[in-house]
This record gives sequence, C-alpha cells and structure tokens, in this order.
Amino acid sequence: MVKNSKRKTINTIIAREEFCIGCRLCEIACITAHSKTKNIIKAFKGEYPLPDSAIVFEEKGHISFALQCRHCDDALCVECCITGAMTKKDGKVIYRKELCVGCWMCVMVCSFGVISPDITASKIKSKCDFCLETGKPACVEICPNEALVLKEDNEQD
Amino acid sequence: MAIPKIVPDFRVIRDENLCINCQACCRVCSNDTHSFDQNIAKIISDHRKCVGCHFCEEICSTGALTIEKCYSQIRENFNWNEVDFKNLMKQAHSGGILLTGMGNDRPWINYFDHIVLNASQVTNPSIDPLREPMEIKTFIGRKPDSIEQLKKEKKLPILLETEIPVLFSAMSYGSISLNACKSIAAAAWEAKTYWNTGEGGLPESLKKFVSRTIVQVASGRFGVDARYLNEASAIEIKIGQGAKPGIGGHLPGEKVTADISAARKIPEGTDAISPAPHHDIYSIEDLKQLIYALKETVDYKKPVGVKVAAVHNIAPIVSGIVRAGADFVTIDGFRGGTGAAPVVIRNNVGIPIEIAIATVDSRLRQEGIRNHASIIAAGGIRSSADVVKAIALGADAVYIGTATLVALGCHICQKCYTGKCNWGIATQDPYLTRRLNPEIGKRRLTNLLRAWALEIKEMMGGMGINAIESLRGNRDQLRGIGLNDKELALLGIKHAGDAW
Amino acid sequence: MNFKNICQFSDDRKVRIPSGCGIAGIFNKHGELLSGEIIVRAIDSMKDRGNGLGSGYAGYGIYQDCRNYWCFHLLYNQATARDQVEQYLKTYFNVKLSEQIPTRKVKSIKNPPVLWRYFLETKEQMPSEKEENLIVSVCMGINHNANDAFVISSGKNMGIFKGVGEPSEIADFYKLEDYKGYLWTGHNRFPTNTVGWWGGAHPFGLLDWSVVHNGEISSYGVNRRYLENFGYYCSLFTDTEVITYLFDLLARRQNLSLDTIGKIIAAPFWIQLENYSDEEKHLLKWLRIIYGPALVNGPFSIIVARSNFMLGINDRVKLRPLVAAEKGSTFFLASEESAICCMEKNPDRTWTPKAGTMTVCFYEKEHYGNSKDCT
Amino acid sequence: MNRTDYLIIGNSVCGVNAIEGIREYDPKGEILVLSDEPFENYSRPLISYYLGGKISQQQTRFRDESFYSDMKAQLLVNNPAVFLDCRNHEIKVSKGRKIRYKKLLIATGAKPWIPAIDGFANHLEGIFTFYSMNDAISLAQYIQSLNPHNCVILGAGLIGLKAAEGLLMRKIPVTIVEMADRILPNTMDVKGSEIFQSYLVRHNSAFMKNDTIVKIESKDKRIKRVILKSGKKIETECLIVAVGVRPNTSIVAESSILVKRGIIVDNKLNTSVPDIFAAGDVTESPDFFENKHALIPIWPVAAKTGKIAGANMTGQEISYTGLYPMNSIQIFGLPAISFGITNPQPQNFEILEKYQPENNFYRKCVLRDDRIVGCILIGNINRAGIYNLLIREKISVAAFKKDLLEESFGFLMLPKEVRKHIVVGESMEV
Repeated sequence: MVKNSKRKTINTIIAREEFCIGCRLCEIACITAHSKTKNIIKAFKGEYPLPDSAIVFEEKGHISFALQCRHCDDALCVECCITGAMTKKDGKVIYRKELCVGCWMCVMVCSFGVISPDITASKIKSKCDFCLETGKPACVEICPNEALVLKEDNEQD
Repeated sequence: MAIPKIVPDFRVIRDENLCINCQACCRVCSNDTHSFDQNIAKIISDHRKCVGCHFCEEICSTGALTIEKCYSQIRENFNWNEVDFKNLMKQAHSGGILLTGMGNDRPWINYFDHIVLNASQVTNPSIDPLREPMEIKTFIGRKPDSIEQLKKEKKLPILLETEIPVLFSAMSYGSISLNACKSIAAAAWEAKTYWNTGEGGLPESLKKFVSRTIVQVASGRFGVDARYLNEASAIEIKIGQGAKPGIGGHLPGEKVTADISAARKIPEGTDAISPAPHHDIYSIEDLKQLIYALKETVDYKKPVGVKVAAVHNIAPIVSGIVRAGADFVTIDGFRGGTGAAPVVIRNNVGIPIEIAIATVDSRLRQEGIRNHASIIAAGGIRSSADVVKAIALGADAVYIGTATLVALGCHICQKCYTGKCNWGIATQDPYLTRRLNPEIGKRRLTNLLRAWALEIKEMMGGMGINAIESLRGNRDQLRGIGLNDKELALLGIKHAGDAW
Repeated sequence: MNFKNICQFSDDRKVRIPSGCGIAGIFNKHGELLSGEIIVRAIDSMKDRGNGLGSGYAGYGIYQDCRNYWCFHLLYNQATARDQVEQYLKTYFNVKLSEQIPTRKVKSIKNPPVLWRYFLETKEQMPSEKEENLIVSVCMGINHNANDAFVISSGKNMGIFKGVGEPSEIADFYKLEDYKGYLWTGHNRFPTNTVGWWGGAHPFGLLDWSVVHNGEISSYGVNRRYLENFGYYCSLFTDTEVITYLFDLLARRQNLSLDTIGKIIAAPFWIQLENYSDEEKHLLKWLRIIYGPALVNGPFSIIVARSNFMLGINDRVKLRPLVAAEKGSTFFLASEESAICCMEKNPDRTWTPKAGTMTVCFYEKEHYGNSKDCT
Repeated sequence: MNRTDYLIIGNSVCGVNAIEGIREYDPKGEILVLSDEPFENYSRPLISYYLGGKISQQQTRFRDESFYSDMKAQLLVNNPAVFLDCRNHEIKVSKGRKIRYKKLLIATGAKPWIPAIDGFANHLEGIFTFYSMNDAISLAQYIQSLNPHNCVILGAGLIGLKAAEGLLMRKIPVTIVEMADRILPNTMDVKGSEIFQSYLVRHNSAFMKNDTIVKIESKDKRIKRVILKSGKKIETECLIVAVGVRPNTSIVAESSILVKRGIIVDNKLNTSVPDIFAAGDVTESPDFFENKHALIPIWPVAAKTGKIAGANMTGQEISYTGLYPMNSIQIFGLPAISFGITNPQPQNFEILEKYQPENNFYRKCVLRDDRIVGCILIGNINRAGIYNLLIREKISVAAFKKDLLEESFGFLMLPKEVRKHIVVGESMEV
C-alpha cells in the first residue's frame, strides 16, 4: 500500500564539519531571520530581546559544525510531545510555543540534541522552522563555505 | 630587538554603525588582526597584523569592514618608493632575504595589454558561436610531419587531448592545500583539461583524477617513482619557474605532514629541499638522457615535457629542448607565481612570456621543428583574451596558476610563504584548509574555464575563425599598440593601423 | 611607367587585400575543346560580384601544339625586367618559343603591363618530380626576388590571362575568343581597396595548378607560416596563393588524395566525426592533429583546376556560394546558378555542394590526351 | 450492527498514534475509536499541570480540535468496550450494541493500582487516585471546596511527585509516604533520589520513607487520618494513592488472548489472536536490551507502539525494536532525565558519575561492554537526546568515556567516523 504522505521532497540541513570554518554566521543569520525586522542591522542594533538562534554550534579546536533540527521523518519529538506543541506540518517539525509546558520529553528523545530547553521559561529556547516564511533556511544561505547544505531526501513513492 | 619601525600596509576600517559585534572577523583572521574586547564591548583591529587578504571583509555580513591601503607618510620620492623603502626597513630589521609569494608585481610592461585582436567586418563574416560549432579542442605533444610519417611509426604518438587550451599550472600539494589540489584536479577532470602536480607528488585521494594529471619531476624528485610516472597522463621535467628562475624550493619540515610525506615519499617532518639545478642535469645532453630515461620508464606511452623559465636565451634553449626529445615545452614567463621566492629574484629575473612565446615559436618554425613539440605558455595569463593572444602568438596552450588561485578565493596578498593563507589555499593549517570547500573550488574553476571557453569562442568567432588551429600562431590577427619597432618585430606583429 | 603604377605595384604586393569575387569553371571531361568565350559569358554575368579592379581566366588545352613544353606567362612592370628574367630562365631551360601574349587595345584598359609567354623545356632530363620542383623554385625565385616581374602561370598546355579591368574587357584585351580549351576557370574580383595590380588578379597559378577563389581566409597567418616550413614563400599576400601552395604541398609533394586534402582544408567538425566509422574517425583525428595549420578557415568557395580535374570546395560552414552542374560530359561550377545558365541553359543536374565538401570532376582516362575541337 | 475497518479501544496517546499510523498508509479505511472516558482528547501527563493551575482543562489536549475529522476517525466517548468476541471479530459495547471490526487494536492503557489498606472504602470522600482527567477534576474540586490544610500522597514515584508539585503550587503542603527507602525508586538512583528529596524538602514537602499507610480513619464518610506502618499518624482530609499502575486488561480477560501481567505482543504488536493488535501500557512488549517481554508504561512506548500497530493494521510489517524506560521530570524548576538501567547491580556494569552540588548538576552513565545502557541527567539536561541515541544505536563509547559526563557533551567528543555517520548521515566526498 502506498504511504499516504503530504510530503514530496524533504530537504534536510546537513552539517559538513570538514568545511565549517567556525565563523558562526549561521547563528547570526538564524537570529536575523527570526527577528521582527528580518534586517541584520536593524535587528542587532534595535531589537530587544533578540530571538535565540535555533542552532547548536559545536566547536573544539579546528573542528566545528552547526546543527539544527533535522525535521526527522519519524520525529521522536513529535511522537513524544505530551501537549501537541511539536507537530509535523508539510514535512517540517513545527514548534508551537503557546502549547508547550516544558516537560522536556523532546529534549529527552532528540537524537541530535538540537532542542534546547529554557528551564526558567519552561519553553524551548528556539526551534528551527526551516525558515518557513522564505522557504530557504537562512543558515544555509549564509554559510560561506557550504558547510551547511540542503540534502534532498526524495520520497520513494 | 625593537619592533621594526614600519608603517602598516593596510588599515582596517570598521563602520561602527554597521558592526553588530558578531565577531565573525575575530574568529576567521589567521593573523589575529581582530579581537573582541569584553570591557568596551567592541572589536578592536590591529592594522599592523593585516596582510590585506580581505577574508574578513568578504565574510562580514553587514559590510562593516573595509580594508584599505595604508598610505605611507614618507615624503614622495621618485627613487624611493614605498615598496623599496619598506623592504629596506624590513631587511635592516631581519638581516635576511626577503620572501614573497605570487608573481612579479612590479610595473613592467605587460605586452598582452599592448596587443589588440582583430574582428571581421564586411569582407568576412564573423561567426556566431551560439549558432555554429566553434572548436577549441587542443592536442599537446609531438605531432608527425605528415600522415605518411605517422603510418611509418611503430607506435602512435601519445598526445594530451584537452577540450580547452587552458591547463592548470604546477602547484604542489604542500605549497597549496589538499583541498586546493582537489578543487583543481576535479575541475580539470570535469572540464577535460589537465592539472599538474607540481613537485608535490600525487596524493592518494587524487589518484582518481590521474588520467587528467601531468606529474612533475623536479630537482628534488619528490613523489617520483615508476608508478607515479606510469599512472600520469604526462610527465613534466621542471627545470625552472618564472617567479624564481635559477632558484630551488624549500618546504619547511613543519609543513611536511603525514599526508604530504606520503605524497612526496619523504619522511614526515623533514625539510623538502628542491635544489636550484637538477644535479644530474648540467647540460642539454644530460636533459636528453633524463627525457629518454623517463620515456623508457613509461615505455614511450606518455608525453614527456620540460618546463623552463623564460630567460634571455629562451629561443635557443627551447630549440635545444625540443631536439633533446621533449614532447612539449612549458615556458614560464617572469610574471609567473610561486609559493615562496626571494623578492629580489621574483621582481628582477626573467623575461615576459609574450616575447618568449613569439621568439620561441618563430625559432622553431625557422628550424622546421615547430610540430615536434607543443608549447605551453605560463606566467601571467589573467583572462581569456590573454589566452587568445598567447595562442595567436604561437603557444599551443596555456597554463594558469595565479588565475586558478584567484578563482579559488586568493586575493593575491603575496603571503603564501607564511602558511597562514586565510583562504585555505597556501596553507596546511587544519583551521584554514577547511575554508576551501573543494566542491565550491571545483565549481568555481569549471565556471572559470567554461566562461573562458565561451569568451575564447566569441573572440574567435569575431575573427571569423572556428577552429583553434587557425588561431594558433596566427599573428596576423594581432596588432600592437604603443610598442616600438623592436618590440613589434620580436612579437612578429604589426602595429595597430597597419592593414594585412 | 608612371608614378601611379609604381604605387599600385608596391601596395598590392605587400599587403593582403580582402575581396569579394565571382568565380566560375567549366570542364569537359572528355577533353572536348570549348572557346574561351563561354567562360567570359559566365563571369560577365556576375559583373556585380566584381568592381572592375581585376578579372582573369585560366584555360587548359589551349596550347595543343606545345603541350609538352612548360608555358610561362610573365608580367613585366618594366620592360627592362624582361632581360633579367629571360637571362634567369635560360640558366635552367631551353626556350622553345618566346613571344608577346597577343592582346588588343581596349579603351578602358590603360597602361597595361608588358605580357610575355615562354615555352620552355628543362636543359637536363630529370624525373618529373624534380622537374616540377625546379619550376616551383624558379617561379618563387622570380616572384620573390624580381620586383618588376611576375610569373602568372607556369604549367603545360595551359595559361592564365588576367588583369585589372572588367571581365569582358580583360577577355577582349587577351582575345580570349581565339583560345580553345577543355577546361576554363574564370574570376571576377571586388577588392576592397582602390588600387589593383595585374598580378594580384586571379586565377593564381603554379605548375598546372590554377586557383580561383572567393573568400577571405581568416587562417591566412597560420597557413602562410605553415607553408614557410616547407619552403613556400608567399610573395603575394593573397589567399589564393596560399591555397594554391597548400594544394601543391598536399597533393603533389605529399601525394595525398584530393578527398584527404578536402578533409584537411575543410576538416569536418569534431562533432561530425560521430558520423564516421572508427577507422575514418582515427584518420580524420590524425589529419586534424598533423595538418591543423593547413585547415583553411573563414569564408571561401574555391575552384581548383589541374590538367586532369576541376574541383570546387567550400568552407566548413559554407559562408560563400558555390553551385555545381553537369550536362553530358561537361561539368560546371560557379558562384551563382545564373552563371551556369549562361554556359548551359539546360543542365542535366544542378546542385549546391554542402558546406566543407569537395566536388571533383576528373578527366575521363579513356579520353585523356584526345582533346578535340568541337566548337 | 456497526462495522468498521479499524477498531481502536482506547483514546489516549497510544490510540491517537494508532490513528495516525493507520492514516499514513490507508487514507480511506474506516476508523472507529472507543473511549470509556467522557473527554474527546487529553494528555494524561498534563493533569498535574492542570491540577497546579498552570493550564486549563481545554489546554490538556495534545491534538488539535480538528484532529478526528482531519483523520476521518469516528470517536465514541463514554463507550467502554464490554466484551470481546474474537471468533466473530466483534466487540460488544454498552446496551448490547455490537461492533464488527476487521482489525482491532487494544490500547486500553493501565489503571491505577490501589493496595489493600484497612479502612479504605470506595465511597469515602477525600481519597483519590491521580491517573485520569476525572481524577484531576475531582481532586481540584475537592481542594477548591474544602481547602484542606494538607495532603498525604502515598507513593513517591513520578505520579506522586507530579501530584505533589501540583498541590504545592496550590499552596497545599504535602506529606509523601514511600514504602522504599528513597523517592523516585524506579526512575532514579540513590544519588538522584537524594538530590530530588532535598530539593523538594526545600519546597515544603515532607517525606516518610520506608513507610506505608496501614489504616485509613474516616469521619462522615470523609477521610480524617492515616496511620502509618511506623505508627505515625497524620491528620489529613486528602489522600492521593499513587503507588503505580497495572495494565488494564479486563477486556481480554475472557478471551483466548495471551495475557501475563499485560497482553503479550510480538514485535509487530500482534497479540496471540489474528487481527487483534495491542499496544501501549496494556501490553508486555519486547524490551530493548533483553528482547524479553516487559511492562514499560511510558508515553514514548505508547506512542511508538501505537503508531507501529496502526501501520501494521493496514498490512505493513513494521517491527518494533523495543524501548527502555525513559523519563523526563521537572519539579520546581529542577529538570531531570533518565534512560534505561539507572540503578544496576554494580558488578556487571561500569558506572561513571559526576556531581556538582553547587548547581545541582548530576550526570551518571551506566555502561556495559562500553555501551551506555542507562543514564541520568539532573540539573543540566541539554542535549540529553544524544545519550538516548548512543543507547539506542548501541554505539561504543570506549573512545570518549572521559567526555561522557561533561556538561558540554556533544557530537564533537565522538570519533570522527561515528560523528560523521550521525551528523552528515553519509560521507560526501567530492
């Protein structure tokens, strides 16, 4: 039987550590993309508070890479969310902050460790939404060395 | 000793209205020019550390940074220009030979810039490369005199076949990063041209591109063994290099990493010293022996060429090399680049490639041996127009080195010898080499070759020529501007304004 | 000799003058002789392809009586040059006959040069190849060294008649109607400068080669330098000269077939090689590698004639016109079909040769040497 | 008689995921869901948040209101299944109605277990379990109306503590009675229990460990006092019994379906009877480490097995690879996450721990053959999922053992090949 899927092609953001130069512009771009003005200078010079970056940046010595939500096919965070704050929509894992109570089930099951809890606010700090508004993830767009790339996972149906 | 009293070469101009303190500049500068000061919450830049590579400027996402030339305060003096002044100051401080990278940067005449091309008007239709085939396929190697002679030969001569008469010049793994080599090799593969290992050996990971690889045998013999020679598409004996004719090379031991030692077949951490001459070639007959030793090694299945720097006596030298059995001769003009050379040598030794091509081509024709070897011109090819001019002057193909690196990001800051290349090219530092993503590098180089191919075809079409063979040595298509009679005669071209 | 003539002389010889042209050829492969008047009709019909600054004709079979002697047509700009040249010729040849080429006065042709023809035989008996090489070197010697003399043609039983003027005027001048040949080619020139030199008109000849050509060879610089390797010194700076030498080199000296020469001069594009067998592909590739500098680039249509054939060939993209036709044993080539119609109203077949192809017609062997007058 | 393609008994996380599992492969087949509760959709773990007043009853939903219509699933609330007729593929519901199914999923979950206590009677006011929305609503109403001065909670497991948190947020002091010698005995190790206990004590909880309630005294049909085994007496008007849950297997009691403690299922979530699947808390499913049948009544298992069972009901052959206990708990801002075997017999295991009292940081990894089999994170739970990954993928940690307890633990500590496999998915050579 054919899998009844609303998804066509899923793009995943892939980090290629051998090309990450550690500039962390992905974080800057992520913050900008989720700011009110979406303008890097206006956001950083005039907006307070700025949104958190949805990127987890790992760096040690010359090796570094940026990770963000992979919008997994069978997303455990969605399965395990006790409030429905994490949902799958058009192949993307979307976080609805207003529903979240801070139970950290998603933090517990996220294999990539890219869901960061904000303990005091009982919410997730920031969650990659694949830059739904523009359709092009800002981190991928800005990465100067294509260390962050979109990998196409074609559905097999 | 006191800090040398030298004014900085550059100034880092930071527009505070644009700087968002993201610190990307601080993170990327290999010279530690920028640093974030927690106390004043600002980034401070040390002008003296800036080498003008523009990496920070390019990566700054708000455009807050501009790297400017720092104008020296020394009183204007025709004889004592800033460069000479600063060099002298540096030597007074260090007491050593001044090193530099890349090619001759002095304002010698550039003949390419004094040569213009022809185009068809009325009497001869120009050809539109979008609508008609335009052929730039090129064969490099010894070509028989006639089809009759070909039939008499026991073995077909082996020729290199390239889809564009532009090859990637010799740049060793060691002088440049593996990622740079990978970009170049992959691009050569993709564009169906050739790349050259330089004296860096053939790293294992690049063996998949071996059928598009010219391997070098240089005075240090690094990386050379029978397998290396037999795997390659062609062999190039390197006698000299345009940036430093008569000077050897030296890769310091600290740069001889495990990978490099494997590629060069020398112990890890030892200095890789290429002597100034080949110590088994002190004369032309010695060269002949080496050429044939190599040909024997590869059972005459690969073209063997010789690379020389363009020097005063270049035409007789090349004639001798051709008669010694070389299948191609690479001539490297004095604007050719290098990873490290003494400033004084780079700036003052050798002759321009344009003159060298013209005199060599004429000489070989006079001797009736022009088809016995191909000429690859190197050293100072910057654009497709230079390619067309070099070929019209008589070259079979050109090598591009500096142009290759610029396509990969190089901003010609001439600091290759420091190993701190921010663009990840002339460095082995793992922090820096990763900055050159070979996928991007390959794409950019194939783009470059594609663009040049299109331009070459446009220029040829304009001249009413649809095969590169009809351009090669076709000096009628060239005219000089602002050149004296002697220069015109050496180049074998007429002055602009002269008809056919 | 007036001053203007000197100027024309030096200008035309030292620079390449691009020109547009009309060309035509007629060849009876059975050797039936035709009056020269027929080729004049064809060329004259294409008057607008020229501008009155050069026309000429080559006729084969016109000197039946002296068919075994080399016939040199010479042009002297100064009568004094003649002594010098004749002296030179006598060092190699016995002069069977030396005479002025018959001409008539034509109003519009002013100050024609002195035109002379010689029927020669070599002093020594020698193999024909050596003999031909001697002819070539003598021609080169005169054309290269003697400023005021020029060899217009140097074949056997053929001759070239050319000069500055309209096609009909030149024909009139040379009394072309008096000649009968089995093969005629003609040329009408449109040089883009105002000066015209008699030697610069076409056809161009060497041995029994004659070439008429319409086009501008953009590979000229390459072809010329290539020929220099083989001792051909291009003294005229004309494309036709280069083409003639290329044919001489490839056909006579390297003994390549006309078909092979066609594949060299108008080499198939690399992409076209797909249409050939592997063996052919191999040959074509090596022809291109070896003879790349002999590839003739730029627009051209050429008619090349020798005693035993006439061929037409076009550049690889057919940038100049060429039409072919046949009627019985007669073969026609011309820039325009109208010119063919002037020679033969109802050809059996008329066709347009494809770009880069060579159209050849050979003298039929059984008729060779049996030229007969059938006018 | 009603007929349906898919019949699901139970409408909690397991049943809901089963609907989604079915719809992934079969967009058309009829789905009927039976629920014995009156609510359309609510999330059991959220009842403590509701009790604490953090969220409204409406906000206890875990699927949008349009969920059942979007999924084209028919939900019958207040409709307990009363009898299963395996042979005829029929379920009897109340009033003698029968529903015939093609495929059946039993996702009846669990029910709270109430130990035998002297004086306990069902009609007594002030005694609650804390399992369902009804429990929470009645407890909230009781507190609202009576405003009890304190509350006794029997059981210091997750449910008990979450109930305690809810009550404490309503400013009701709690006393927690636990039979074991420490709190959270099933989730935490000794150190973890200690950290939580001292933390909770600071937030007005009292603990009676090694103790239990032996007698309930009442007055006017309302609880008045509890008497502990130790002899202590606590005056209280509110008792919450939270000693654990048992699989709710009553529907299969009279059938031929194999049941031990829970319904036995294979790794395709089939019961012993064809066309009948079971998933979630009601089952004993194969466990991750030993592949033995085990009861793991946690949300992730219910969700995963529900989804797989749903898919397999449509004819898929998806295998459930088994899970291990995993819990995330945050009480008064102290977050903790635990996985797998957290408190083993030390002889067969290697145990790594790190404790920093000043910031309540505690991290412990339990290793067997250089693989993590259990893990506790308290205080800092950032990137806890990576440990879950290491356990699930059975990745050898031999090379980076020393980094496992680092606060900044991440993929960078992993060997390059492992890291690339995970981070990139595959190597991308030029």
